[in-house]
Amino acid sequence: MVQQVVFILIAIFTLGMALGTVISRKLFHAALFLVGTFAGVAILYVLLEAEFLAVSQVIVYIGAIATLIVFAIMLSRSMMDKESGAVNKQWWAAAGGSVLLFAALALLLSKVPFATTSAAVPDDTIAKIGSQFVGVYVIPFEVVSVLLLVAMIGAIMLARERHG
Amino acid sequence: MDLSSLDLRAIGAWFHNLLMGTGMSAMLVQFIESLVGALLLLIFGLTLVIFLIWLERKLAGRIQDRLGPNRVGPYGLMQTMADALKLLTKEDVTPFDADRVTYNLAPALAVFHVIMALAVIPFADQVIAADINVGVLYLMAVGAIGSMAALMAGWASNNKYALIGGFRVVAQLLSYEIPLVLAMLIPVLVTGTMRMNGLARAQGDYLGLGWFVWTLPLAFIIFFIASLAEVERAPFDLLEAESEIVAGYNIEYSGMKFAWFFLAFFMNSWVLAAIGATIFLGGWQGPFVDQIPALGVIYFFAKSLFLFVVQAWVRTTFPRLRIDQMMSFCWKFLVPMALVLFGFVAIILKLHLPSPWEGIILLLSNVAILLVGLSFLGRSQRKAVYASKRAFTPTIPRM
Amino acid sequence: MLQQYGLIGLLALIAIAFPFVTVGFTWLIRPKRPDPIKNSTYECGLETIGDTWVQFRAQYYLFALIFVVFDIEAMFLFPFAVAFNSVGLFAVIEAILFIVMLAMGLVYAWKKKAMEWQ
Amino acid sequence: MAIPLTWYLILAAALFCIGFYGVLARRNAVPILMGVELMLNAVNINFLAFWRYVRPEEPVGQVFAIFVLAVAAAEAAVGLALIISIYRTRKTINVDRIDLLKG
Repeated sequence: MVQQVVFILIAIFTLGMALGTVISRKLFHAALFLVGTFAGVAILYVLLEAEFLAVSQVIVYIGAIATLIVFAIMLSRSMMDKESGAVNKQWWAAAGGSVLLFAALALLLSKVPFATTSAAVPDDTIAKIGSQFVGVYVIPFEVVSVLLLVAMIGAIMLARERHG
Repeated sequence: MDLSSLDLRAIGAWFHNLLMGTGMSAMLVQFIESLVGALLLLIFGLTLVIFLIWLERKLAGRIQDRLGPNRVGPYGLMQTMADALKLLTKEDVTPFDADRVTYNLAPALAVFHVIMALAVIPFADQVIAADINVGVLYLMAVGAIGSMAALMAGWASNNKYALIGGFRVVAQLLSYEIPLVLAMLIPVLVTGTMRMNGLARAQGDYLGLGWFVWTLPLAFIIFFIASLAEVERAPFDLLEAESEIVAGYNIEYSGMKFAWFFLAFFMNSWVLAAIGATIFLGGWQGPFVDQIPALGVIYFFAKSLFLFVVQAWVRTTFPRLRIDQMMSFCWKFLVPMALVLFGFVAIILKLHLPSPWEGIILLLSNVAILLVGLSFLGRSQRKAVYASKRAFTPTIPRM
Repeated sequence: MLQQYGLIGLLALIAIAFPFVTVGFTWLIRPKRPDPIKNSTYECGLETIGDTWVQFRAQYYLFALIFVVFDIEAMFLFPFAVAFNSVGLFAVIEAILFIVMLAMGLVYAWKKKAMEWQ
Repeated sequence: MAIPLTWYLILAAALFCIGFYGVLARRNAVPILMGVELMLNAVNINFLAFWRYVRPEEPVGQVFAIFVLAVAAAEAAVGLALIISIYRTRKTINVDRIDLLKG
């Protein structure tokens, strides 16, 4: 009961923030709304008892990605807010499409009976995650390091100020 | 009187039984307990800060051959209270172009992130508000909220200096978060837990020689330097260098809102000292703590205040760094050393040496990595000095 | 587990509300005499010239970028550190390989002088 | 459990659709990227909801969510670097006006 109320409040908060992100005209405000959305999703993860993911969500999305976005906004900002209109000409089609997509998904999801279990989350979940990184999922684990390396090199190449 | 019954946990159990005795539902009892716990943490944090500000001002005064606060109350102890009262009645000026909501939210978030960190600090064995599975990462997560607050304050003030200060502070906080986290990762590697209480408990062996500051001194040094930068203290205080960029991201704040930034700053200093004390200095561990659990509180506060005093001492002694020096010190010295240390510690632990030898080998490897790192640092510094002198001296002496 | 997070949630609510309460309280007792000069942007007494939004250097972005990569690295290494006692020596080598990959990125940034604050 | 699985899935669907709208409707490249991040978050909610309600004993869903997180960060880093780079050469990040291929 309490959990359901908390869930509904968090859901309203998260969706409101997400709407603010896509609607707000000022880019910095959009970024702050995005931070709010990420925080709401992190609380949802806590409700799902995925505490490691909840803190990772805050660390990576709020601490890193949102900061990166704000920095990029500041770097390219002089053109930003003066451009006419936040949305393009097909925005109404996009809105209609999104609403339709949501209606279809919601209908579908409420019809499908998912086989759920009420098993509890084991205490050593984080240790299991860690041993799977270097066990079953060692290839994706190493590929992620390569991906991050490539992303870092590529982004430095792109963003660096060239002198002379 | 039986000293072993002096235990904070007993108070908690007594309170629990008292509430259960009134016939309330278990859920409501849980709620009231959590609420009381949260309120206690908040009150504790605010009271502590009043004392810390006095302590730091007194210390800074003595170190700089002054008296420090000595007028209000005995030894000036009530000076902070007087300052707080003054700030409460100060006019609150909001710059006319400020982004109101963000501007008001920023100081609240700055306080928020420090108070949230208190939740995972163990004051004595199991006297901890929330001994969660991901304690260390939780601290990192609330730190991320702190840098967001600085960014928001800098942007919302609509002031060039505030914005520059905000950007600088975020660049510094982000950069030094990496060595801080990597330094905290190494004790986690040794103990295999992220619970703060578990980390403190793991350091009980050999009457204090089991503290990670002895087996992993390099990790502690990296942690301490990075924590100085995280709390924006000298020598890393160039973002609020009063003489250079006015005052940093909080320049436009006045009255109570400024007070919140100031308070968050001091509480953050202590919180990082407490984290350092817990992870590296054994937390509540000390002689006879198993017999009399209440002693743990005294040990913990003694250690955390010791680290706080060292922070204040460093602050009043060292000159300020330049931003380029600060950044390269982080990325070219602290981070590589932390990474190398992580690799070495992981390999040494997998050799499964007998107990005292493992500690000695860890200590030796720490010292060796530190010496190698320092020699590299010294060489590059000499090179930089010669490069800057080249314009004036025609011949460069051979090294 | 959820009980501990209940406490953290309550603490979060109190901690975010408390600053607003005190600021609201000071609103009752403090003087309120705004004027255009007082409320203008504080720039050492000079008139503000031009837009507040100064163009920023890409340097900030580069540092944030390197930070992001190492942040993710820490996020992967913490579960590994927790699981450390139950994995073999080969797993340690895999983790070190992971670190070496990212350290190469650091070396690249170093060599390309992306970390020099010019 | 107190909360039905369907609630999480519908919430994730709603978040996904909001992100979808952001990607399709905004002119500026940065909010488009934000929309992509929202969609990735919706995906992660689904991963974790299914992990919790279907197989909580094996953290496969969590592992995948972590990989998604890492990929999202890499995507944001490169995407924003691209935006900065395009801004430098074209002085705009309005995607309607980035039409290099039109010649």
